[in-house]
Amino acid sequence: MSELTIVQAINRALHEAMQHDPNVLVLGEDVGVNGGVFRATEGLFKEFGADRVIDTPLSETGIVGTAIGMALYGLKPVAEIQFLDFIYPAFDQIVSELAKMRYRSGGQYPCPVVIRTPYGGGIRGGLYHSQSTEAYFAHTAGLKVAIPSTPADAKGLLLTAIHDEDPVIFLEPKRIYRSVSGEVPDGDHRVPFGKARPVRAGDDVTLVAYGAMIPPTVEAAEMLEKEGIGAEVLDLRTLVPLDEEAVVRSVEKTGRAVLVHEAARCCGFGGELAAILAEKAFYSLKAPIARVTGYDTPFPYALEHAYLPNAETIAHAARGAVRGG
Amino acid sequence: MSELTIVQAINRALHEAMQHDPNVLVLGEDVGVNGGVFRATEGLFKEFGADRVIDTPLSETGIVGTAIGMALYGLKPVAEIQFLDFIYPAFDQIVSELAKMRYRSGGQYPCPVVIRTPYGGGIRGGLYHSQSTEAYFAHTAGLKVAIPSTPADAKGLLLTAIHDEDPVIFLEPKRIYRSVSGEVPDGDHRVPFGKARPVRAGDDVTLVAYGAMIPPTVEAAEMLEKEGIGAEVLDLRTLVPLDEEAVVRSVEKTGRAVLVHEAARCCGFGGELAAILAEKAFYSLKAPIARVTGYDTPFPYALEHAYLPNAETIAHAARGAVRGG
Amino acid sequence: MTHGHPAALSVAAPGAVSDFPMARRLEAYRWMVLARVIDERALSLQRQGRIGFYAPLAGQEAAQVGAAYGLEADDWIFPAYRELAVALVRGVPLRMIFDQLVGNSADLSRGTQMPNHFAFRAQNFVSTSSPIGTQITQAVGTAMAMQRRAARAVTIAFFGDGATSSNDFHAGLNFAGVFRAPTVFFCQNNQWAISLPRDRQTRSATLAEKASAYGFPGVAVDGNDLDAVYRAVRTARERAIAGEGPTLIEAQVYRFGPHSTSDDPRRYRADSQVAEARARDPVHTLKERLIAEHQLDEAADTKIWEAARAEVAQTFEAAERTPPPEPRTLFENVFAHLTPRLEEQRAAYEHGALEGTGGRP
Amino acid sequence: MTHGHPAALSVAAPGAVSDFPMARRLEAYRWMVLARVIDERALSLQRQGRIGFYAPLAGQEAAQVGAAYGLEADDWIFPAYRELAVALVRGVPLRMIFDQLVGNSADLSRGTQMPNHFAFRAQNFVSTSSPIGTQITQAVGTAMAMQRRAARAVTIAFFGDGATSSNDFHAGLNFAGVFRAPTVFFCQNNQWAISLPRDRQTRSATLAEKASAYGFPGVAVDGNDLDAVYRAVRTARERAIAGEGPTLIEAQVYRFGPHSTSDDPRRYRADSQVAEARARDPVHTLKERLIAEHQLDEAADTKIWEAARAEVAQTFEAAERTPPPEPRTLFENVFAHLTPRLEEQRAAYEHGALEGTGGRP
Ligand SMILES: Cc1ncc(C[n+]2csc(CCOP(=O)(O)OP(=O)(O)O)c2C)c(N)n1
Ligand SMILES: Cc1ncc(C[n+]2csc(CCOP(=O)(O)OP(=O)(O)O)c2C)c(N)n1
Ligand SMILES: [Mg+2]
Ligand SMILES: [Mg+2]
Repeated sequence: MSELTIVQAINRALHEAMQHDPNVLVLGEDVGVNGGVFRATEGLFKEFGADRVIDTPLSETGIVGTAIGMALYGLKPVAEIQFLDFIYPAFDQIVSELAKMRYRSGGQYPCPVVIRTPYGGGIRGGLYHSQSTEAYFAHTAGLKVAIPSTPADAKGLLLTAIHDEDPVIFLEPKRIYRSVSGEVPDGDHRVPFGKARPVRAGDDVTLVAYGAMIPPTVEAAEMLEKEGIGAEVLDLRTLVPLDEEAVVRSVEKTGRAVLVHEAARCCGFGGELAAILAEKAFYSLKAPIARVTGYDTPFPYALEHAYLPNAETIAHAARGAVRGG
Repeated sequence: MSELTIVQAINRALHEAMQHDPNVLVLGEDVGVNGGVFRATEGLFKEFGADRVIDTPLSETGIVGTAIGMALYGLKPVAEIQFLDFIYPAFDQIVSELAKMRYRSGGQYPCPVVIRTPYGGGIRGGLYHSQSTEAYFAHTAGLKVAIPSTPADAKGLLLTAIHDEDPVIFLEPKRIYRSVSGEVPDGDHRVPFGKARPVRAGDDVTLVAYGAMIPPTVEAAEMLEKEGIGAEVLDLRTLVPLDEEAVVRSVEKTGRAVLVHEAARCCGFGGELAAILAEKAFYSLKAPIARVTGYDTPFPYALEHAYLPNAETIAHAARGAVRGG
Repeated sequence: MTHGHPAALSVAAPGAVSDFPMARRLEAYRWMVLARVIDERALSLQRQGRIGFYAPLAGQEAAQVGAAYGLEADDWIFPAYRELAVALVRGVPLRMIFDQLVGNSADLSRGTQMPNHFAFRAQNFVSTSSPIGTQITQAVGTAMAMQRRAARAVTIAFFGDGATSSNDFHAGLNFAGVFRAPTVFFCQNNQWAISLPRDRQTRSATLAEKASAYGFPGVAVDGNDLDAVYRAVRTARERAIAGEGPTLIEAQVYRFGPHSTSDDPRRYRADSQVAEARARDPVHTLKERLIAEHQLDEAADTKIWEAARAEVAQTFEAAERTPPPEPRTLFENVFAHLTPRLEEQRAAYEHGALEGTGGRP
Repeated sequence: MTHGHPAALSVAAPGAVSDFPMARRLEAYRWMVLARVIDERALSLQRQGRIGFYAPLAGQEAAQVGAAYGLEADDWIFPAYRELAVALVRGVPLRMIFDQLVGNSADLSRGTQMPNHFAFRAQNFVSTSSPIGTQITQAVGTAMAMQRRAARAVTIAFFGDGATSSNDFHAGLNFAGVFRAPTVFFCQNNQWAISLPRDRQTRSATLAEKASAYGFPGVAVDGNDLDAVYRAVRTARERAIAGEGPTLIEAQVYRFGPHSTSDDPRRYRADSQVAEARARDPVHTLKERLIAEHQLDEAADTKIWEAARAEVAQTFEAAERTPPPEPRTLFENVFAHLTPRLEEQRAAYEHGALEGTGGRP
């Protein structure tokens, strides 16, 4: 066990994966000599050299396209996209190629690329250093989507991603890269995909969140507890595959659901969760399903505090649900 | 009034808009001399010349990027992307630039580009000539999303799009380009955005659909009628802005909702609709909300009949809802 | 002729690139004839509704066959969607090609893709997709992987004149230049990207010269000349293997037929232009040469064509008789293993299908 | 010095490109000093937490000022995110620049963007975004629109060496070549893309030569030389206006400071390299020249710097005292008019904010 921040845990996972398997390599902008703009790849260049820690030209198209080619040949590329906001030049490679390679070749060409990228707001990054567009990837059949919220999960989910046989979009909550730290198991610690993390138990309402929304959601649950409301908090960990069972089971118990994400509301992952609950937990629902999300606007700069869900807005929605039925 | 197919109605709208306003121009691959691979721009090159009907090099990045530049300067570009499946090289320009231009400049730079593109399955097009990814665009704040299902709406919504002050993604149901025809008003016929089309009235269940899913949905309603089930059918016409009121009002009446789209289920537009209903029509709901959608797989070739919703699968879900409560 | 092995050749002496080996010219001719016959047959099958789509390669046979002969078995091929003749030379059995065109249950890609979108792992013929250019960066990535594994192999990316405008062309050539990736960029400039002529695709005088923007050589060759193509690919391959980096080859050809079965080329080009190009028909050119070299005479040639036609007809019919893929395959190969959600969707489909609802719960 | 007008100059005789006009050299120097002073101040304000971010332009002043002087008022500027000096020369009031850096309620962009992401419609200074290269195709589109409107104007796209690897560089230059768009592609090659040195961005010997892949001229100039830059832009502009199409200009400079306030350049480059580059400091070079020409002496120079520092300090403080944007502006300018959904979200926010929940229902 070591006490690490989230970004340190990611660095540790990369380090250990590269030590363990010579096929693992890292590529991206500024990941080598500079150690990554968030220092997630710090020290890797020195230890593993330019052949396995590749500073690329400024082209996300090139990063993901070449990573796919490497994976097809049997390497295990872990590509870094500097900010999720800059992944779009690679979107064609991701949705048209990476996601469909195994399917379209009838299984002849698996393509297990990992794409790591920091996402989310709260760092005064404005429109282009703040977005949360996990729904684009969750909507794309053939991609797995993982989003850790703790250092232990950051390491454990990343190692699982690196060992996975399929492509994984690994979204890192940059807002809590350094502000959240915790015990991280040493060695080959893996957290399975598709198993939500029960963060907190409660009987009155279920709060579902992931990534950087976990701290304010937990804070909301603590506030609610003082008001006599028992809030269960689930951290999804992976959106694809989804631990549907855990979500449905919890809402069957509490009868109320508040779905939290910082992404824009329309067609966000909250919609998917609401649809699942309105189908599968329908007869248990005691109140309207609430979503606490970013607004349907671009991500603002000066007003990001107003844009982002926070403990108070999450608690407010939970109170509404409890009052609602 | 003229009897036209959907693709003819689109051609007519482009023709009239270009005649009416010299700022309107068309650009894309094969749109000029060839008249478009689906003939949507047939005749325009001859009438308006190479200056206003621009055959571009093979680059969607270039098509949308230059269209944005034209719109900034006051022209009204209508860009064609040959198939929705090929829009991804332009995705960065669409989500990072087009959708955010007005917002990020505080209203200084409106950017009213129209992007027309055929979408959807049922033409034996396999993975890359069949996809329905409207949810990507609906999730992107700053874009309007229109999807006609009749010739009259094709013309009326396209003219509204061309006159709109904001960017519009205009998705054309290629499967019914020629198979659906109908009366289309002559002249400046406009169909407002954000007003669903009530296709059919009914008291027992609400079927919500759009685009190429309208014909099988109507067929399902007819089947249900014979079984004594009154199905109300709503054609959304635009996903953004959404006629939430019409959907909520209908489900308040029927108590049951079946949401239909051919896109993959996870994070599709059906999720958004379900979330809205589970929040705003909650107390009227008598049965679980059902989604009839494409599966969470890439779009197949040989098995597309199995992949696509059809009248029978829609009716089946509606029967389930009626049995359900 | 079917079930051939990958026709890779050993290099006599590294560095010295020889002409196309005389002894294999007739064999190359046979592949070209076979490709031409498949084209003719496929166009007619499509018109009869027996296959859903086809993109003919007529006019590009020498370019494809010449390039394929320039490769070794360990080299990886990243096709566009018109490289059927490359697959033949690599030794892909005709039956497998037809299984794909039909999309039946024997298709290695399990009927997931439109016709012409091949993937043949055993022949290192990588999965084809429709989006233009995407294979180019992938070919570079595989080449970078070969570098790291110290494999004595290269990748070759096939693409058209239109694809030079794609994002992946730019990114791929740039990465290859920077990392000296052992990649051969093989552009079949067939003068058209659907209806857009080459001179409106880009203003550079040749496509080959675009390589200089990325710091490596580009060479334009007559794509109707089997030898010229073979030499160019062979030379590029040797440079790549020697660690000298990539080469861009522009093979200048002409697309005789429509872009695909969905296209009507008379809308955008004059028949006279096509006739002019057909005067340089690569199949005919090679035939004349073989006759001049006494490797072939008219009678033998007729037999070659007849044999090809018979084989094509028989093999296609066998492919056509093969049943379509099972519905459950719809859910397979999305991931290595079915997720619970896909498992549920599969079960729901089967349940619905059993109930006679055409699937879905 | 503030509230200047766009410093556009008329061309003496079309076709004959003159040197940078002597009479305006001192004025140009003042802009360069002002830019340098803003840089210094902004870096320190960011360290104090008074602005959130800053991307300095030190080392690129002559390139930016020289380019801006080469333009006319009707020309449209498509900036990257480092073109503050261009905005100054165009006559954007200092106050507006600082309102943006602060993101206050007076900011023309209404506090929606990070510092340095300017948009000044009145000066035809188009909205800045972070994604690299996207402005390049847009500049070509606007130029195509100017062509169609027969405007005697051009667009200029600013971008860095790193941006030459972007998709939009390729698409933009290709479209401009094909359509002979009146666009000037102005690449400030400051040798670095964050930590990636120029020679690992691409293997071409110069960036300028990439133009030939698109069929038009490229020219490399010393970006520390105001005259050379001015002449290059002026020449390119005249070609464009005359219908001869685009030009790529590579202005060779060096980025003295960090990439941005988030960057620590000592991780990837030696101080000695920076010191070497600083020996060719464009501000200092121009000062020496003005002194040699007797347009300036040390005393006058000191005054210029002092005046600039005073103005910057005062203006920044005024911007800082301006209140932040109103929360309702969050919902405006997504579209021309609020949709029902945004109206509902706005109302919910205000309702929540009133209830003290920090917004949301
Ligand atoms: C990204 C993308 N845009 C558009 C298309 C539609 N399309 C298919 S083939 C083609 C022309 C390709 O031309 P070229 O690269 O010269 O290859 P050729 O067909 O001549 O072999 C186009 C525009 C596509 N497949 N992908
Ligand atoms: C598409 C994209 N990828 C990555 C980034 C992150 N990033 C910001 S600036 C930069 C380097 C830009 O280098 P260059 O074009 O030379 O401009 P300079 O900063 O030197 O002025 C990078 C990689 C980005 N903004 N956009
Ligand atoms: Mg071509
Ligand atoms: Mg730079």
